Amino acid sequence: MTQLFLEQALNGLQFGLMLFLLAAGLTLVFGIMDCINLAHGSLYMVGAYFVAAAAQAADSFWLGLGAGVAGTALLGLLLELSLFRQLYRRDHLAQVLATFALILIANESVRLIWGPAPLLLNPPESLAGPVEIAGFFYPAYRLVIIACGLVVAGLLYLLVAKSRIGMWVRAGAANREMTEALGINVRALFTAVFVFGAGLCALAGGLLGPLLAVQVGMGESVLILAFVVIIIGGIGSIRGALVGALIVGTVDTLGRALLPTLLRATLPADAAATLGPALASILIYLLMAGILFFKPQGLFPARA
Amino acid sequence: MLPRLTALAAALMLAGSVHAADKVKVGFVSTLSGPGAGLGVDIRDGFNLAVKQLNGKLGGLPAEVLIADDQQNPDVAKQATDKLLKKDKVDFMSGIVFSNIMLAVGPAVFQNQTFYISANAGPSQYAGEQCNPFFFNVAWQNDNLHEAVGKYVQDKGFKNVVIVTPNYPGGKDAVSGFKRYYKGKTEEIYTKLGQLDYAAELAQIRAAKPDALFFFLPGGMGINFVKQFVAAGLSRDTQLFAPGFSADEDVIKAVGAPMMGMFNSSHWAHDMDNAENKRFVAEFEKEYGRLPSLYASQGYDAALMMDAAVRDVKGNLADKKALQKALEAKRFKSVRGDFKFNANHYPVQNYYLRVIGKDGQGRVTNKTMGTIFTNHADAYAAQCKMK
Amino acid sequence: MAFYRPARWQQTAALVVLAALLALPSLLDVLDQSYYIGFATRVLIFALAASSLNLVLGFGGMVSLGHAAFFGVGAYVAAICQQAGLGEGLLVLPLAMAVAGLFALAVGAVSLRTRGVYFIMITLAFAQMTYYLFVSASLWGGEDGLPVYERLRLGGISLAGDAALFFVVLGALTVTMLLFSRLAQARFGRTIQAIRENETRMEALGYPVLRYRLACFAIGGAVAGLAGALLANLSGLASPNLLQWTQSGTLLVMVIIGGVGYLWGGVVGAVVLLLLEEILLAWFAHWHIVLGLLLLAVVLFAPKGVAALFGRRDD
Amino acid sequence: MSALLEIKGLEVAYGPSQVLFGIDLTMTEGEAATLLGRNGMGKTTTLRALCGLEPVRAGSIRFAGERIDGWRPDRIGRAGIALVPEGRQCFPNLTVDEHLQAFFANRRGLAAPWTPASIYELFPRLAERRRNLGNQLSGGEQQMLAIGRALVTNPRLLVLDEATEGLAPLIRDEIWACLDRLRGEGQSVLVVDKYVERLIALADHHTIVERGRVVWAGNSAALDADHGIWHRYLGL
Amino acid sequence: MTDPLLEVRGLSRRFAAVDALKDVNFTVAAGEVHALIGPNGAGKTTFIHHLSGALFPDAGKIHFNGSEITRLRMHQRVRAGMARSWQITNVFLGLSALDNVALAVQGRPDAGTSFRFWRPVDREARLFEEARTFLEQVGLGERSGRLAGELSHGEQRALELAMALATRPQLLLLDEPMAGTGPEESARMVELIEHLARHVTILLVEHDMDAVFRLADRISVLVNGQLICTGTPDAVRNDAGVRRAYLGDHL
Repeated sequence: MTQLFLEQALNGLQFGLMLFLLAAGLTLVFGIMDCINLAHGSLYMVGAYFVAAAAQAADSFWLGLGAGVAGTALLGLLLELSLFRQLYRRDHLAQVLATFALILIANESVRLIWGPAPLLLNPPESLAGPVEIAGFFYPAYRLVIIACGLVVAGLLYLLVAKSRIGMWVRAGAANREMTEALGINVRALFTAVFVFGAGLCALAGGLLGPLLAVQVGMGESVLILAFVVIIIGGIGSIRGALVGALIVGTVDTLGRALLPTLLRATLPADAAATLGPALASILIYLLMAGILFFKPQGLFPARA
Repeated sequence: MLPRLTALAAALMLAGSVHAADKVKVGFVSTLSGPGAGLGVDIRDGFNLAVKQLNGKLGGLPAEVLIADDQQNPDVAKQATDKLLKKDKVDFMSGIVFSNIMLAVGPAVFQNQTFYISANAGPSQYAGEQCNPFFFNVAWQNDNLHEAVGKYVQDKGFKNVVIVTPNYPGGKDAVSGFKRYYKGKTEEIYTKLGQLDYAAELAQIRAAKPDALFFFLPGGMGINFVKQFVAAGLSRDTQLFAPGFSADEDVIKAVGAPMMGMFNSSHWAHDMDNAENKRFVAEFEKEYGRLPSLYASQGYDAALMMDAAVRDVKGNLADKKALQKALEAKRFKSVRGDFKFNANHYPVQNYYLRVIGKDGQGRVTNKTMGTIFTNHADAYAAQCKMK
Repeated sequence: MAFYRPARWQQTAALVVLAALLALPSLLDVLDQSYYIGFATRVLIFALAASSLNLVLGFGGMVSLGHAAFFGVGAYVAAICQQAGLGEGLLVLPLAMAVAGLFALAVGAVSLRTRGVYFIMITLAFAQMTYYLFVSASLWGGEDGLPVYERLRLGGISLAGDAALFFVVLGALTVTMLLFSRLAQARFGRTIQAIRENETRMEALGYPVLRYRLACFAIGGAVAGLAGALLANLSGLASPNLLQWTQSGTLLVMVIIGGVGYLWGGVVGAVVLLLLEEILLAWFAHWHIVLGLLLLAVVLFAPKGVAALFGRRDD
Repeated sequence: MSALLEIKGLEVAYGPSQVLFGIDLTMTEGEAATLLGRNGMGKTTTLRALCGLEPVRAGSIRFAGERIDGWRPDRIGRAGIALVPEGRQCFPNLTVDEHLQAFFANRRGLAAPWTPASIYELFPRLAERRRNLGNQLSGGEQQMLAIGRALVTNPRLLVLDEATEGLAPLIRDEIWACLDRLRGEGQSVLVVDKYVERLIALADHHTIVERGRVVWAGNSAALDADHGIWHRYLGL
Repeated sequence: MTDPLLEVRGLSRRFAAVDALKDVNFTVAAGEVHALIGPNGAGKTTFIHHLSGALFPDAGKIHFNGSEITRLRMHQRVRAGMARSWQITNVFLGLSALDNVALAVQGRPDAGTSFRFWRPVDREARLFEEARTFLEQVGLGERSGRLAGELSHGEQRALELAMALATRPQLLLLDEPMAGTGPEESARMVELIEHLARHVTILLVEHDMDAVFRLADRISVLVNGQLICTGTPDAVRNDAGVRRAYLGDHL
């Protein structure tokens, strides 16, 4: 049982960290620019495709990852300059519509370029197998993801919490006008944040690609999760995004693993088998509704 | 309004019984995008290959195959089907991969008195109480491959089996099919349909320590599951079993070596020794540059079946009764060898055990090991009262 | 933004369109294009659903990204009733509306305590929960959905024919639009429009704001439920896909394209979007790219939607 | 000697309603000037327009020889105008220390620039609270932080909007003392405040606005001499 | 002396680390014009928000007209007879002046429920007749058809007053009604408030000292969230503490 628990904790951590990569960019764009970006998930998808395509071309996963992240960041730059700058000033409804349109365009373009079938992306040969830790086997590649996630989260923490750029970003999130009046080019800063967020999306997409599947529509389900994360954490807060991501990752993983067992112990087998997965899949939404009920601004509100 | 329509239909029928049609229209709705796309694409390619070999004709009439993507979404499939039936007025329908989509589309097709030749989806409903003269399945009934695995796992004396399947009706059918022949201890794990990350489930499996694992995860789900299963080191202690379509060439191509040693059941294999099959496999490889999957073989058979029936009725497609008789007669040579249709229009056929290993050229592929069932019928035929 | 007041020419135009629609099925029959009766019915059903969202979003100012939940629940109520042998539309349709409306009431009671983005997200969360509940409910077909084998009867008359269903849907839409038009001019409509403009001000005039918003949200939910029930009858299936968030997004897109807060915004949006789909899809399999570009154009160049091109809300 | 700041005919409008109808104001380097008037007369709007936070409808603003109206606020900030805004507007999610570190810049290469350390010397109370977040300070401390935050950008012109508003008398005195000291060090300051007597002592030049127009301008002596002006325009 | 119309006891509220209100005790007698003054940031608007129900206190109680209203929501307080105006003009700019006031009339309990779905409001003549009388009271009778957004600033302020009056309040909370008005408009507003004061009790928050001393029967002074003095205008003018803390170093 403890081993099951430990393994699930690792799984939850891995899932949570990847969610964090996605949520970090989203929460900043949302918090600072007050812009709902439904197309954030599309950047994740496009990023994964770029990584997969580049990895195939270069015949190296790591080269592909680097190239894919860079390519997606570039795409993010173009998007920010051409479209998002116009959207920041508009109301949420216009943002929802425009970014919904981007989802349609992204999905269909990917289908046009790479075809409707999922793309294959394999992890580096050396990481394909399991490694033994604490008496049980765990997939080596998942450990790598965890490590990458921790490193990026750590760097991001340093960047946001300790660097001057991070301070500007936080200041910009809290009060854009005042930050500008103090000589900070918030517009350029926003562009940088957006591009950075796009890069993180691609990183998550590329890292998860070998584990999941690189396919059209992969962005939408993950987008909703990322939104849940930042709502729980408080919009605009990186710390909130990290905590929210880990909560969602852990609750979802543990819920999926333990709820059926728990229900089997208390309910008839048939009911447990149906109810278990149902409850497990709505658990995080229940969590979010609950948190919003008691803390309508999320756990770490960025604006006082 | 209604009487007028019926009158119109009657008039059309009358007209049809006098003149042979000048071409055959086939509505082909299948899953061509998304995680299940590989399946639909194979069926389509198999079907098209047959039509091509027949010089673009079915039963001697020029064939027009109208293809639509259902996106694995019943609503989309329903709309596409309505359009094919009412606007394009097709003579046959085929192509659907997933049973839930078949069930959504079926009533409209049957109501329109159009013959549906299923190249994959074989829901139990249409095998049993809701069997329909206009529905033929040239592949199987959904439970069959699961039954075959269950039989083999039972015979080999495995005692503790974990079953992994999505939490949807097809998954539940798989469990009951498997358990119809396997009587030992089971633990069932249900996943979301379309789920791609199995970390939580694999941890549960590790904790359960089964000696065998049977999974039914269609399309991309199975690919991910096998990869992650092996990456988690679980293949060392647990023998993997799956129905043939979770271990077919499309999956092997995606997963590769980790699949070696996996047992599965099938009614067809690319190494089956008959002339039709050899030709089919060779031509398919030549045309598409890959080994055909069993879906491709089913699509191929579906086209052959239409061809034979149209030829049988001499192109008089309006005589539904005659056409039904012709279809039931099954006057074509299937690539899987001989089989016949049961009263419910589902096949009675053999099921084989296959194992994945390397072939003579070093490719990872399926090898047929033996026969599990001979002339096996489905469990629902008795409930079918075909009108 | 001013209060809604109907423009005379719009009423005339609506009557002309209504008359044309009444003749449509016979016309299509004559042209041997009866497939398009079903298509037209579908358009009208989505017009109904989008209009119900427009009431909530355009008149009530509540940006809900969970409207598909009520749409889907309506579809399921109809399918469940019809599978249980209850096929009388005079019972089933009001029941679908009641269940969807009550469900909206419950969702609204929790969601309306939040504001802005948080409201958008919590409505989305409720819709997702509903989606997953139906996906897991094997009793109601789970992932496969629940088929409707036999269409409703209305006062004993079967709607099995496409034209019959078309007329029923047309009737439902007509009655709804008439009701919405009156409602928007009546006290209730003015109240919710004023709340949309300035919630605090209304509270300070003694209006129990939450109650009006909730009522508006529930009415929108009920009408969406009606649309869902009709759609289940048209397509013969109540499937969980109807509840997915992208469905909410599509409805939202329809309303925004049509014009948020313009009485005919939902109808215009549904017609434009579905016609575009039908036309573009025939030309170009990847029509979503074109659609996406069109939507972007609407956002950037016609921010008030298509209906806005035909007249101001305050005419 | 050319002017440091030259505002000519400044007009600003919020949508259809115009707020400023032609404000003129000139300052030289090292000077202290004030903008006076009752609430709602356009003082804050003038300062905001100066900092690029409101679009200028007509007129011009020149600063250090360059025309800056139409510039974005950050460019104006880097050109050397620092705002201590009405209501302090400290960042709730930055610590005191971060407020000072983040915006420290010595763009003119001063030999003895304001640094976070020198701000802590100026306001020892801030040093005690350097780990506290902006919203965890009292009103007076927030005011000191807002001034410190503006000073570390080492501006050529420091602009203060109601810097003593709502503060306890003792704290207020501390702020006045600080302004006196800045003035003594040759810092140019433009102040909006209510305490005319203190402003007469602090500044050289005063401009009174009434309903968006300049109605009086003159030096401290002239303002001190005519209490009728106080009553008429300042409601005192 | 009769019971006060409004009684506030021990009201306290903290925002983050700042005490916005500290143990405020305060009464308004029926029929009086009571002015609340104090420097910007002293907590006057926060105090008004607590009275009107936009904010709720950490501690303390508010009684109105004999019953406790501390936890009542804003609309309930309006229905109990308390109306307010805002520091920043708060009317429906897209509606005509008449529609603005008609909305206020419609919201009153005695005007009937607003859960009416069929009859167009434009046909409810009674609402508009009554609304017109309130517009006339504030001198906007001639401007009733104009969009509120087209009215001058002073007219908008008057319109806001008409809306507050249309709720038929016993107590009117006026938050800086003179803010941003020019001298002529201010004078008109003072006259208007004098006129209203004959019918309704008024709590006035204002910076314009001329207006305050002219209108108020009693004045309370709020500094740093604390009420330091309440009394007649003369008493307040001569209070040393008030002079030091508020009226400034220059008087």
